[in-house]
Amino acid sequence: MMWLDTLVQGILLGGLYALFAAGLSLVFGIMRLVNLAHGDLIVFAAYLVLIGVTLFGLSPWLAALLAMPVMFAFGWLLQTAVLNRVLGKDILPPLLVTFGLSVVLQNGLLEGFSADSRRIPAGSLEGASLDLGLVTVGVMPLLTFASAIAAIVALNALFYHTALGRAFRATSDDVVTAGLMGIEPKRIFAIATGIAMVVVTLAALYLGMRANFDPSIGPARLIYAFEAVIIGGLGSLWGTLAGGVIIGVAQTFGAAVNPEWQILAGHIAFLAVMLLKPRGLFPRAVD
Amino acid sequence: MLLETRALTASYGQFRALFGVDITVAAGECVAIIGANGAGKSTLMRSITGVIRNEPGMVLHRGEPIGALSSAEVMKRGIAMVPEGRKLFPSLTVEENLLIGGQMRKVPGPWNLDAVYELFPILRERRNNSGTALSGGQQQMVAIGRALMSNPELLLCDEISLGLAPVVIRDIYAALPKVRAGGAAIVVVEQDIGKALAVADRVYCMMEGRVTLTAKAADVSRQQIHAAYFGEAA
Amino acid sequence: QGAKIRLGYVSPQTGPLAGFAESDAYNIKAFLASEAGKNFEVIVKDSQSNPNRAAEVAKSLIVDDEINLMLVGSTPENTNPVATTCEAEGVPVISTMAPWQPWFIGQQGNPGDPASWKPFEFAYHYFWGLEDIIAVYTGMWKQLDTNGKVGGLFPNDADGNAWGDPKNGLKPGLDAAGFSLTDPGRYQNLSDDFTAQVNAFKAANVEIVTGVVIPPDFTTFWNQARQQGFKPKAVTVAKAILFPQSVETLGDAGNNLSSEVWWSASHPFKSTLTGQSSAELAADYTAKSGRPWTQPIGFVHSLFEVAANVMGRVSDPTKAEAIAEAIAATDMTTVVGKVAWNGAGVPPFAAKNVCKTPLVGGQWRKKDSGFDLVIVENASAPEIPAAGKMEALV
Amino acid sequence: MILRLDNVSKSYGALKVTDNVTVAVPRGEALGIIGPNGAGKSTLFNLITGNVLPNEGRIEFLGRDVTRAPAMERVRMGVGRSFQIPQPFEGLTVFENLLTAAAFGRGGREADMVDACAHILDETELLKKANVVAGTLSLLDRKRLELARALATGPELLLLDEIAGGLTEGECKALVATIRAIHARSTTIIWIEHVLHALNSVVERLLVLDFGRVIGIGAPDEIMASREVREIYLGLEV
Amino acid sequence: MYKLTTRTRAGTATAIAVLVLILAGLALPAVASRGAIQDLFFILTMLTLAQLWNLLAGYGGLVSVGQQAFVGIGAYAMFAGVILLGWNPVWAILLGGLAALVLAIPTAFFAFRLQGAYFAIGTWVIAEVTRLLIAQWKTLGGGTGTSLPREATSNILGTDLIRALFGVREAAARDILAYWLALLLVVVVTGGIYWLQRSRLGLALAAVRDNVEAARSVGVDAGRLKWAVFLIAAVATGLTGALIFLQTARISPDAAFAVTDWTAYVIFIVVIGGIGTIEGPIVGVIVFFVLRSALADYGSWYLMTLGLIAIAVMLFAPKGLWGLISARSGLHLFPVRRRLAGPKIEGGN
Ligand SMILES: Nc1ncnc2c1ncn2[C@@H]1O[C@H](COP(=O)(O)OP(=O)(O)OP(=O)(O)O)[C@@H](O)[C@H]1O
Ligand SMILES: Nc1ncnc2c1ncn2[C@@H]1O[C@H](COP(=O)(O)OP(=O)(O)OP(=O)(O)O)[C@@H](O)[C@H]1O
Ligand SMILES: CC(C)C[C@H](N)C(=O)O
Ligand SMILES: [Mg+2]
Ligand SMILES: [Mg+2]
Repeated sequence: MMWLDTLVQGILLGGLYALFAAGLSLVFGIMRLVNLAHGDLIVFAAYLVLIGVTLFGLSPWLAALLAMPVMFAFGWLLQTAVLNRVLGKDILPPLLVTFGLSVVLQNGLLEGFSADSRRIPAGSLEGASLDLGLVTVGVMPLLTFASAIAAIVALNALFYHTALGRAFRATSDDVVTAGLMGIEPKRIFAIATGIAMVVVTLAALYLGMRANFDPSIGPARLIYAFEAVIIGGLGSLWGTLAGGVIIGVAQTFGAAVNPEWQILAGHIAFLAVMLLKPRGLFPRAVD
Repeated sequence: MLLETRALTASYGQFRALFGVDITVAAGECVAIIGANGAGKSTLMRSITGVIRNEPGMVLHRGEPIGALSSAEVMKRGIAMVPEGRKLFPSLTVEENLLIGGQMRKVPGPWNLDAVYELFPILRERRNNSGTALSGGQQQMVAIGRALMSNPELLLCDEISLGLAPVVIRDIYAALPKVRAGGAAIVVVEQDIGKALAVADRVYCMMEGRVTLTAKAADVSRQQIHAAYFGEAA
Repeated sequence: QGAKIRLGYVSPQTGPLAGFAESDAYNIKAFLASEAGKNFEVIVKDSQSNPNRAAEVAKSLIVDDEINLMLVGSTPENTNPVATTCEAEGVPVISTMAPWQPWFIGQQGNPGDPASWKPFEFAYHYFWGLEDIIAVYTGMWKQLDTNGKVGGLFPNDADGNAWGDPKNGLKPGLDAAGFSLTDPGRYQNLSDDFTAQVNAFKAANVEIVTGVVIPPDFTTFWNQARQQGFKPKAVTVAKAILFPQSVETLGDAGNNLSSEVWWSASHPFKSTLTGQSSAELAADYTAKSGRPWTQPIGFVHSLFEVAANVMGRVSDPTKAEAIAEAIAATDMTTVVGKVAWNGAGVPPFAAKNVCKTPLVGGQWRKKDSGFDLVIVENASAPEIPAAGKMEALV
Repeated sequence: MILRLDNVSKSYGALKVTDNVTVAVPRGEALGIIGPNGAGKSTLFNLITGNVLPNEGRIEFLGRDVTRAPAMERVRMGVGRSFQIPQPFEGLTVFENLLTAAAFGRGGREADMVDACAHILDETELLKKANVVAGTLSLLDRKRLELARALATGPELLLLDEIAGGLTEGECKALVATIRAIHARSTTIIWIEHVLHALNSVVERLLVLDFGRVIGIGAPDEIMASREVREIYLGLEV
Repeated sequence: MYKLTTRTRAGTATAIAVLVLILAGLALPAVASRGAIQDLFFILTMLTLAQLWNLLAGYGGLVSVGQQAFVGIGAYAMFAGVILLGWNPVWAILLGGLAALVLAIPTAFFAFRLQGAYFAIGTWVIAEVTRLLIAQWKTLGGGTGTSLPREATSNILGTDLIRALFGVREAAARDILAYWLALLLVVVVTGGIYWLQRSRLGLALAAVRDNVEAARSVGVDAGRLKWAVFLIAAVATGLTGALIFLQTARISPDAAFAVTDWTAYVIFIVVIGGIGTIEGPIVGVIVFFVLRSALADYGSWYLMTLGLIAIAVMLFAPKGLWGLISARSGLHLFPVRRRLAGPKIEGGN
């Protein structure tokens, strides 16, 4: 009974991590970009949504919907103006650039919004729950999980059933040959980052409704997101969900033993998967 | 002239691989480029298709400088390549590999999915396989079909017989006349001189980054080729 | 007189603790403009909420700026590295805004071995201690009808370890007052899931939740508790609901959450620098900054009061030993209450370095816009008026 | 026998690149390998050097089973190789390329290797360019460097992969002379080459590969005379 | 007949300058203010960390984001030596190096299974795990952290001598000692890396960097080389961590295992200066220190400037500032080229 509850809550927590990780998975999978600013971009998007809610009095959902095209444009610009120019075989330049971006975003937000804890108000939804007999689950975590699945289904449809998705996969396989097919890899990367920013906005909405955020909170979950992506295997979005769930469940079970073990257990699950399968659970034919 | 290179040079880092190469390809023509390993044939193909970027005037397409364009822009002008080593996209199925060849340049022409399947019927059977799960020869067929999907004016084929069984090579070479019949000019890069001469109108021989022989395929003697290949008469 | 007296002040102006520092500029300006402030120069350094950085800037204040006296506040993450540095450097430091246990014990080499604890020569601290928290919290809970079962949320940080310590933390005091504590164990800050704690509390039939929790974690916990059907009668936690902004982020769910109160606009004390009452100080701050008053304002203000007082009495302001002596001899009433290192209410091992200010309990009440902090428990500091009674959550 | 391969096979996915190859090379022999493009010649070298591990079979060097031994161990035992596509250490000078090979392939202090390296450079006509960064070399010099670096490891068995391709006749003659000299010092040589006249002027036996299979091995004259070889290998009718 | 030389004029000049600098550095406490000594301590320790990270990433191709693990474990081992074993802090620093070695072995075993970005993230996770485990070590304060007891800090080996020598207060003597140790460490580490590059191993590292396949084929054991580099860097990073926290005298898991302080800033220093050279980290640390001193009082603006500079340098000078300088001037202060001298050899370069 208690173990079942722990399991269910862990799976739902995994949904949150998967949502954090989905955008990362996209850019990591397509262009091998280790984006250290991903967490800060989520926080940035959360402030954008918050502005919509507090300044214009929109509902969080509508505010997020409106923030999405803004974030898409931001991602496009970021990729075109900065990231495209440092991508290459060497992982260091993008690592340093995104670290720089992370620092700039954090401190820019601090200047703009102060260190106050903020929250996207979700009204009665915050405490609402659903009694499923054996376990009681919160509506909000359930929505988060459902959104993670929806995001992954949508991204998969895009990836596997559209010409754009074909171009994504081809570019990810081989940039040079993709160029020979008339694909401008840099344009593809810009679109991919734009789409990743749309997913980031969705993650930001749930991050902001679930708990407080402030400008410094971004990096804390970044490592879980990376773990989820790597556990899942490069480029596999369902793998990313699986990765998120593995970390989430490991955390709740670890905590059930002793809260000291909560975060440790998540990391140890990651290390264990890496020891057994160094390329993740669902690796691609080629990396 | 459909395609022309003028004093084309290319380098990998500090290493220079081409030293002023001039070649021409007329519309509808079939040209062979032969030469030993490392002569610079593939480098020439990469320079033409914008994989290696050069000064604009080094490559001309219908008289316009395209040497500095990206490979995507070159491709959209109707120059498609079958790269050395086939380079199929492993994440894509056979059919997706074909589709991606045509999705960025949609012009009317003889080639479409059905036409390619007709040219290489085996591909229709394997359409939902991953491209890399095929035999070498079938992969080569996919690579050629993929390039054809954009209905190019010029098809560059880099060592399409490499590592294939003679029967398969026969099948693949049998496809080239059909491609020409569709109106495209062809450049074949080959080490197998016999194969090359059999399909080409003209032949260039390269050695160490330079063109050492230019001739009509019908006229050229083995002596000449040997000299161009190895530097001196045998 | 010649040269001015140099005060060093290390403060987390950026980073997650920046809320503590929001009134720095306001208070320092007021101090320097006051009569007593004329002889002083204040050099402020930003610790960026980073303990490494705090130690570094403390060192640079001592070595490069050659300050006479160090002032520091804002949680053990900030006070401890600065105090340790000052002690090692032989520079006097006045510190506040950290319960004295994590401050004193946390700076000992082996916190687990009381026999090894040593007093400090140059480090002096005024605030309250866990025994005061216990008195205030139990006072509040006794106003309600509960089963006396308390659940604790203690993170693995300086505050959490001190509060959760089975020997020196809340537990013995709660036991003595007739409450029993369920402590599921230390968790890491910024955990995303509190199911384990909720389950443990439910299993133990807990009706009261307490702890020292950072704001995002409290929101996560409180949402999950409600989602999973855990409905305590009282939630009395430190840190998480210190600032009105943090309470506002909880929306309706913030109503009637309770916490200790170390300073408020209704504290009946006056500033020795400006003569303002607490209410006037709070109102002036709000007028000048456009932001609501917060508890740290009074304490930041009081740091400069104490500094002015000490340096006014010292025989030789350039001698560290003389300043330390003057600090030890302090006896004054600041805007946060009486400050005198006379050992009152402090166990012998810390009596030299620790002085306690009054502590009461308050409850956040939702009004039309925002929340009011209403004092509901003042048994241990009756001079601070109570404005209401503790109300149960359910 | 210095080298012995027993039923060695290697596949890349469905493609069998080396198909049940069995061959023994006596100490001091010079063996030539020919075969069409993609026949698996370079792969055979990779199997002998340990850059690629076989799926099946057994490889023996100097009487020791080295089937699974890592590449660097085999180098130290005396297997030296050149790469078909020259792979110099581009950031190092020609001399440093050799020094690295000498210091690690033979094992020893750098200072003791200087004369040996200089001698090899002289023999391979690279001495003039000793202090030139390898990344800037021409193709010809890269091929020379391949040979020189392989020699610097102090090999008992020297594997040469198409080092004459693209050389002029004069250069080719010089190269043949160099290889003969090396062979004369009783170094065993296996040489993959398309330039048959050069190859045949050095080797004692010729091995023909097609589709990963050995389709003939024997004296060069016999092999060159066999119809099968002429058809398969010399696709260009002679 | 033939000779190998690595000497160049710039190299000889550098060697002399370095020697003079070291001697001056040793004597400096006699004249310099405490502030200067402390600034130099900061510069020297950051430089040591930067050289070590450069050894890993620049020479060994191992982009680790987890070096804070070794800083932290080294520092904690030093504290354990002092507090639990009663060692003198100077000896306890050595314990820091040992602890780092012990941690590095399983870390390498695990992380070497991973490539590229996976390796980077893997090392980061290991550092986090180490931090979380140390945070459970209650005897050393758990998540709270702990301080060095005053009897330990006031009894550090050699401080009495320094007090007598320079006539300074105890705290200043401690600074001087720490500074000397930092100077020793940076000289040994930088000198060691330079020596490594001029030894056989240096050739091997360069060869592996250029072409792993070819390196193996001439007998270079790329795997062993990675191990060697990783372990050396770990031990020295552990020693540096211990020294840094001896100077701070206070430790907590968050401070000791801070990814920003001990890895991100270090990467910043190396990459801004120029990776893969000895000069790069030196240039980088100077830039970093100047920025910090000039801007640190501007809080978030300082950090934003730092971030923007990181982005700008990567966009416009991807080889770092030293790369820019040496490309223009052809200058190499620490020459490693082995040149063959003798008949028939062209000048070349
Ligand atoms: N990416 C590269 N980097 C460095 N050098 C290269 C690169 N690609 C090719 N080269 C070198 O450039 C020269 C010409 O190579 P290229 O591939 O053009 O020759 P090729 O005639 O196509 O030979 P092959 O018959 O082997 O395909 C060779 O010496 C080769 O080693
Ligand atoms: N790593 C690999 N993965 C997949 N296929 C490979 C690999 N290496 C080689 N091959 C394939 O194995 C076959 C034999 O290659 P190999 O290089 O041994 O031929 P070769 O006889 O040396 O040819 P060449 O004369 O062109 O040098 C080719 O079809 C090649 O494409
Ligand atoms: C850390 C302290 C300054 C905070 C205090 N414990 C509180 O109640 O908020
Ligand atoms: Mg080629
Ligand atoms: Mg080959």
